[in-house]
Amino acid sequence: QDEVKIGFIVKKPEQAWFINEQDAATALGEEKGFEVVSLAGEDGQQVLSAIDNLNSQGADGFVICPPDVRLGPAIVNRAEQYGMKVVTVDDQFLGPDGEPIASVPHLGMSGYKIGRQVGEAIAAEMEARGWDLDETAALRISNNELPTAKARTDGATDALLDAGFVQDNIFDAPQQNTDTSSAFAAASPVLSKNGRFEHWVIYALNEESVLGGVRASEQYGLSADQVIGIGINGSGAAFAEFQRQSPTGFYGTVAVSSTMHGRQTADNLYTWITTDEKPPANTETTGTLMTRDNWQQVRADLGL
Amino acid sequence: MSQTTLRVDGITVEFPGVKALDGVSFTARGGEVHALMGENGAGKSTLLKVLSGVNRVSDGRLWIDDEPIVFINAREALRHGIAIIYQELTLSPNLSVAENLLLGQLPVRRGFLDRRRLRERAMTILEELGEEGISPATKVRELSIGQQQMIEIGRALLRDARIIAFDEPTSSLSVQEIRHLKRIVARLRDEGRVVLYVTHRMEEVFEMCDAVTVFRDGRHIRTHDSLDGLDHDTLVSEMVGREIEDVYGYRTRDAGDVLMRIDRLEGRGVRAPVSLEIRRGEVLGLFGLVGAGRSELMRLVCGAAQATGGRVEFGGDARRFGTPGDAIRAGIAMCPEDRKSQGIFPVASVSDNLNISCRRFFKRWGVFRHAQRETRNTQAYIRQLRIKTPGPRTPIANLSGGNQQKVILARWLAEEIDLFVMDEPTRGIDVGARRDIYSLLYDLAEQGKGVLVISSDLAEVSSICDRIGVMRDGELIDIVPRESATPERLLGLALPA
Amino acid sequence: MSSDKMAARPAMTQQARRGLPKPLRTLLDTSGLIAIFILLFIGLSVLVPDFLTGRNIVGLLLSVTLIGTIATTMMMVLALGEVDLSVASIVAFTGVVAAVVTSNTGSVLIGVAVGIGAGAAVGAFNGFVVARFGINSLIATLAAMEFVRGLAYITSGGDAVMITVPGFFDLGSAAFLGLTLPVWTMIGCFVVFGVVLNLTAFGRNTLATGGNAEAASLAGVNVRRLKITVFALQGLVAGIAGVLLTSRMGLGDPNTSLGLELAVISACVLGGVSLSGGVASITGVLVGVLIMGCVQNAMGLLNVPTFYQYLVRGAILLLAVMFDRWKQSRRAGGG
Amino acid sequence: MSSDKMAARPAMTQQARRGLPKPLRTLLDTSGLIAIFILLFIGLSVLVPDFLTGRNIVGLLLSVTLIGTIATTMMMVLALGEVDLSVASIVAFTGVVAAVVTSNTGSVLIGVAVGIGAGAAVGAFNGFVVARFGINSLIATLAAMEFVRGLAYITSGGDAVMITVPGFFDLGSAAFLGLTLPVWTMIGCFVVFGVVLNLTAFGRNTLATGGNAEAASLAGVNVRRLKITVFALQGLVAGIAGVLLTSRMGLGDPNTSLGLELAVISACVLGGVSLSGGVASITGVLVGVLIMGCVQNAMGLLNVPTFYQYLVRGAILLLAVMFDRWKQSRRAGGG
Ligand SMILES: Nc1ncnc2c1ncn2[C@@H]1O[C@H](COP(=O)(O)OP(=O)(O)OP(=O)(O)O)[C@@H](O)[C@H]1O
Ligand SMILES: Nc1ncnc2c1ncn2[C@@H]1O[C@H](COP(=O)(O)OP(=O)(O)OP(=O)(O)O)[C@@H](O)[C@H]1O
Ligand SMILES: [Mg+2]
Ligand SMILES: [Mg+2]
Repeated sequence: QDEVKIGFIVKKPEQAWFINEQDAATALGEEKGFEVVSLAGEDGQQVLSAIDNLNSQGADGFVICPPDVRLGPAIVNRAEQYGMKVVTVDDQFLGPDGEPIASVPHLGMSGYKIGRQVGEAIAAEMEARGWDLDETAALRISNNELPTAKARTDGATDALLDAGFVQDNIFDAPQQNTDTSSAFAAASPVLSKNGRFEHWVIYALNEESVLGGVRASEQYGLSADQVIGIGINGSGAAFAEFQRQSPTGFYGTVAVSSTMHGRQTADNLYTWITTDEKPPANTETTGTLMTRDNWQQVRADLGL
Repeated sequence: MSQTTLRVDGITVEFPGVKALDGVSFTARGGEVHALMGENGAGKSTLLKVLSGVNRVSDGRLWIDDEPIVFINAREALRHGIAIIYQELTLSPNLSVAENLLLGQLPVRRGFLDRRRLRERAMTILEELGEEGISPATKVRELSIGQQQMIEIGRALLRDARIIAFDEPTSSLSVQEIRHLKRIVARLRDEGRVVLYVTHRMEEVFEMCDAVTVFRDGRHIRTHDSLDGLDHDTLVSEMVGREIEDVYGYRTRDAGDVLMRIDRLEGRGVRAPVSLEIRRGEVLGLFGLVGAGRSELMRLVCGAAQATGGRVEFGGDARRFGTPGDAIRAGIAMCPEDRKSQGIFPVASVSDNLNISCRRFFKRWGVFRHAQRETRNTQAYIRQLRIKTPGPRTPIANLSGGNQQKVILARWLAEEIDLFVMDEPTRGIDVGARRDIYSLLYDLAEQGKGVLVISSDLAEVSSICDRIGVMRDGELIDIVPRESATPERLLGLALPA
Repeated sequence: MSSDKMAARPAMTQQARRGLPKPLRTLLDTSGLIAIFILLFIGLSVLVPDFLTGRNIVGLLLSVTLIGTIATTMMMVLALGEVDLSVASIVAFTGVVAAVVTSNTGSVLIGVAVGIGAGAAVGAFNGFVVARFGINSLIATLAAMEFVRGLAYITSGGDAVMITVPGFFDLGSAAFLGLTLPVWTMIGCFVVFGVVLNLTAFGRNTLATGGNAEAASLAGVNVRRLKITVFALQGLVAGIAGVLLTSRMGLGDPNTSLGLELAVISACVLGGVSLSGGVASITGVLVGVLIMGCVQNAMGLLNVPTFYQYLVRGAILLLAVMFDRWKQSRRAGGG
Repeated sequence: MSSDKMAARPAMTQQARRGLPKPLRTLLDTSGLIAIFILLFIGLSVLVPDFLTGRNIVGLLLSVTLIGTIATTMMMVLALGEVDLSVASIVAFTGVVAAVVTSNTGSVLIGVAVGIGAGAAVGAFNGFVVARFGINSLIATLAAMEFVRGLAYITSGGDAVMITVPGFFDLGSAAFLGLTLPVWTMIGCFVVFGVVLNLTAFGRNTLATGGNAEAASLAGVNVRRLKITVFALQGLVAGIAGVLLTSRMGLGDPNTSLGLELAVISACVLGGVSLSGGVASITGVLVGVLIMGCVQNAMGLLNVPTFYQYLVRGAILLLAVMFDRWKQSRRAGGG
């Protein structure tokens, strides 16, 4: 076989995160001389079609961020059938027993752990600002339909509780989508109902949702120093916020290098295909807290 | 108003598979009512639609006052002062009467709708139409078809057109409204406008019209510039190309035992309880003015509406039908009056339209429909009723109005049932075909079935029925036997006391 | 048809109605939907703590601005007998365009104008395709929905676009009498399109065309121009909504408002607008929007678990329409 | 109407057509859409490497099974003049139910039966609401879409449900003549509903009701029962599709198939099914499904960037419908 061809299948092809991953992989491919086919797999059906499609093109393997981690067995099955190698990125496959499938190399950050990082960052900032925990409430913009979202918000909640946050002061705002306006709509009633709190912390599965919550808090007259919102990702939404003239309630975000994820997994897979050297079973990455003060630096470091 | 002349010059209109008009030429002058006559599908409506820019011509042109024109759309035609009252209703059901009357020329003041003027103009025209009873604010869908037809006419009058054409306006009107219409037509003529008038009713031609043009198969047969010396039979034979002596051709029969007995039936639209009997072998007529409640009564009988009191005995047993389907399976079928909204499936083929109900008799293995038998059935009726269609698979919407009516009628004639309820069956049907239909009805009666005909055509009910029930204002006033059913007597009973 | 069937028992319903107090009876008789809304509103005010507070009501209004604003023109489109699925994409696209143009030119005015103009252009194109080629509007706007969403992604590069000009944010937060510009815009749209629908020839022609396009055309209404105008208005208003959303949120997000079109259409249909055209009422639409907003807001206040929110939304929608139907047939029967 | 307008220039089009080779001319004349598909297919086979390979075609077929299977009954629903937005939720719900029941009882048969039964029940309920209360099907099924999606989340606890019984997977992968059960099911549905639509009274009555419901009722069609049956069939088939999807994926995912309803409806409309009812063709739907599947597949093979895929999908949809319209009017004109 002359040229190596790999697929890069992601669950949300429109999101900046995944675009970065695919772009980074493609760039690496150009450097190293292999071809990367970027595909979308927004649900199980599409993933299997994407794999069929790759097979038609004669690909040797693929990197995947599955729309559902439990699709693992079906995907592995299909890949084996075609003799393709699989590595996962961001979300790790679960087997029928509910345990990660160890035979598939994985690289990613655990949603729960990154959530904890958010919670810890919030706790640190609360302490720095010297807030009274009894007068502080948490706005948890949740999306329980999405397991990753749940893992992230659960992580943040646990970290906050560990830091002594009052359980009863945590309020759920379930959003219907993962964008700003649905978070705004979800946050409004919670804020209006709990006017008695002096301070608010806001967290969610991504930056857009936290931003929605922050916008809602502004609507209810909360000023920037009364709110700590911390997102996850390190995308345009955060940069936009950091560039505003005066600080807002959007304090920071835990940035993760999507570029690194894309490059690294593609490289791992390529090495596996060409040298038959299997990548490590599980590589965990972590995020970096990005705030108004250091965002440009962090952005450059992570190659976002 | 100065007198306008309309010259139709070599107009040809083609549709897939049909030449609807083939080089038609004639002249209609202002100050005369010019009748257009011809069999169903002869091309009368097509000609009017050429006038209004709906149908495009493949050859020929129109001359109005020696100015050559061919219209490209309805707006253009309206601007040139042409107003048409179409054969099928063209109203917007959820708008008010006033808005429908002035649609296309709603009065505007400073950018806003001028409601006062809208109302005033509507009231004026309603008065002129003799429909003072209708409030301008009523939604059109709440009106009976006859009333809707009058609104349609009113809209055309409001255009103040040089040329005004009526396409079978009287087919859904009753005596009273026809009287108003005649007055209106006479006035238009006296004002010097060109009035074109399409009808299948001979008596109207002789009573109202000054000239007549006859079409057959899309070709111009003859224009009589004056009706002097023209007799009924000549006109008919020019139209249908054969001799027809007595259109009604009444045949006597003996009535059998009672088929259906209606006992003190009450419901919406029927104000006083109605009792009525119909026997096997009998042709029973129901006459009345528009809105007299004849259709409503029959809807109660046939399961299309639910009665609030009384009972129906059919074939000896008390029956109550939840849906028309139940009634049909029990042996009663009703052919509805409003072919556009209750009759046809516009996008379906002639064959599907015809076989919708009777196909349950020709099934294969109990499940599949029997396509050959359906086609055979369709072809049989196409021949028998002289339905003018390119074939059984043509969409029914492509047929002329009268031919659509024949298909709907055939749907019920093909049924194997005991009681036929026909609501205005010959609406829009030409003389020749009418004769065929009447003779079919007699055939059915002779086979021992019951036939109930609702009709607003006075000549028709008094000539073909054995007995005639007269309804007025939701009440059955009287049942008159054929011998004493003179038009005057029937009309006297039907008109408000 | 079903009204015929209900028509049979006027006596009974008239009796049943006597039991109710007079004002309630009148209300029930004049408009089913408004009655549902008022009862719902009273019910929520009594049962849900914090529902009837000034700031909650302001929040509620703000949360329905997007749906509410667009519902006014969707009403026109539906009245015309057409439908527009591309509104959500237009919102995303115009927001992104406004953000990009503002950032590049540094002028809020140009950014806003170009954004709104882009919306109107998409709308006019939809109208043109529907009117000129006689293409079913569902499929035409479905195509536009895909295409325009793609444009939004391409314009933004897939990532939310940041806005650097501070003046842009003021648009979304400028307040007057305690209500912000987006809320006033929504109110303005309801007034304008209420007037357009009921008090202008344009509005009546729209209804006539929806009721019977052939009839309208034969009566001399310029159906083609009418359709293009209505779709262009829809695009314009969606564009305004998109730009305001961007300024409220502070970023142009190409992923925003997925599924908005169905929410808008269902608010309209809930408000008694007929999908087959020819029937529309601005109060109906207002009430439809408010019912949906109140239910969503109350569920938030009551902390209803997400999964059960689906059940509640579905059930409310169904019950409201069923009650309205029942009212209508009762009125038809009783009258 | 627009066909009337085109009717005026038969001579011109007849001339234009003479330029084309005979077989192509005939093809264009008999069916615009099939012609589009064949041209598209040939084009893709020539231009896209790996397109016309056995394994790609099998993959393509597999990728359209979900849309294709459900499109057959959606065609019936649309023919009836109604619409069903709840199919995607039914797919998710029945999949979850089948997974839960199979896991709990250990019996694949029971799981599958309960899953499919649940689908049919939802469908029948939709039909009942639409037929009995005369509620607009768009709003009724929109409510069902929310409600049933909620049920799917509640049944599964929000997380995908794993299946522990290995026999369940065989359903989705059992192969015959190189095609798996889901593909055969789709083929079966096309055959069955093609026959139902064209060769049974039931099918013709469905079309008639869609064309004019009142006339159909007066002609003795039991419209209410018909509607309930058609909706129940839709639910049943969506249930089958959902269960097969679950078995292929190995898990019942409550989040699956979001937006499927619009894809199915647009495949039908692309295939010439009228949204206003009364017009439907099974070959049209087949071709509609295949066009959408081929375009998507080719874009994957060509590695078209995601954002541009939106543009291509939108453009293809619009062009196909426009071409079809143009064909129709030309045919009407050409005689
Ligand atoms: N849109 C159309 N498409 C195809 N054929 C048509 C169309 N309209 C009319 N025709 C055909 O043109 C011919 C003339 O029809 P037209 O409606 O002018 O008849 P008519 O004289 O008005 O008959 P009737 O007395 O029944 O109303 C008929 O054969 C009809 O089938
Ligand atoms: N859809 C409707 N809504 C309100 N009133 C109606 C409706 N249909 C009929 N009516 C009224 O019911 C009464 C009976 O009408 P019906 O159509 O039965 O009369 P008819 O004797 O059959 O007259 P026609 O000659 O019009 O057929 C009339 O007063 C009519 O105005
Ligand atoms: Mg005619
Ligand atoms: Mg009648």
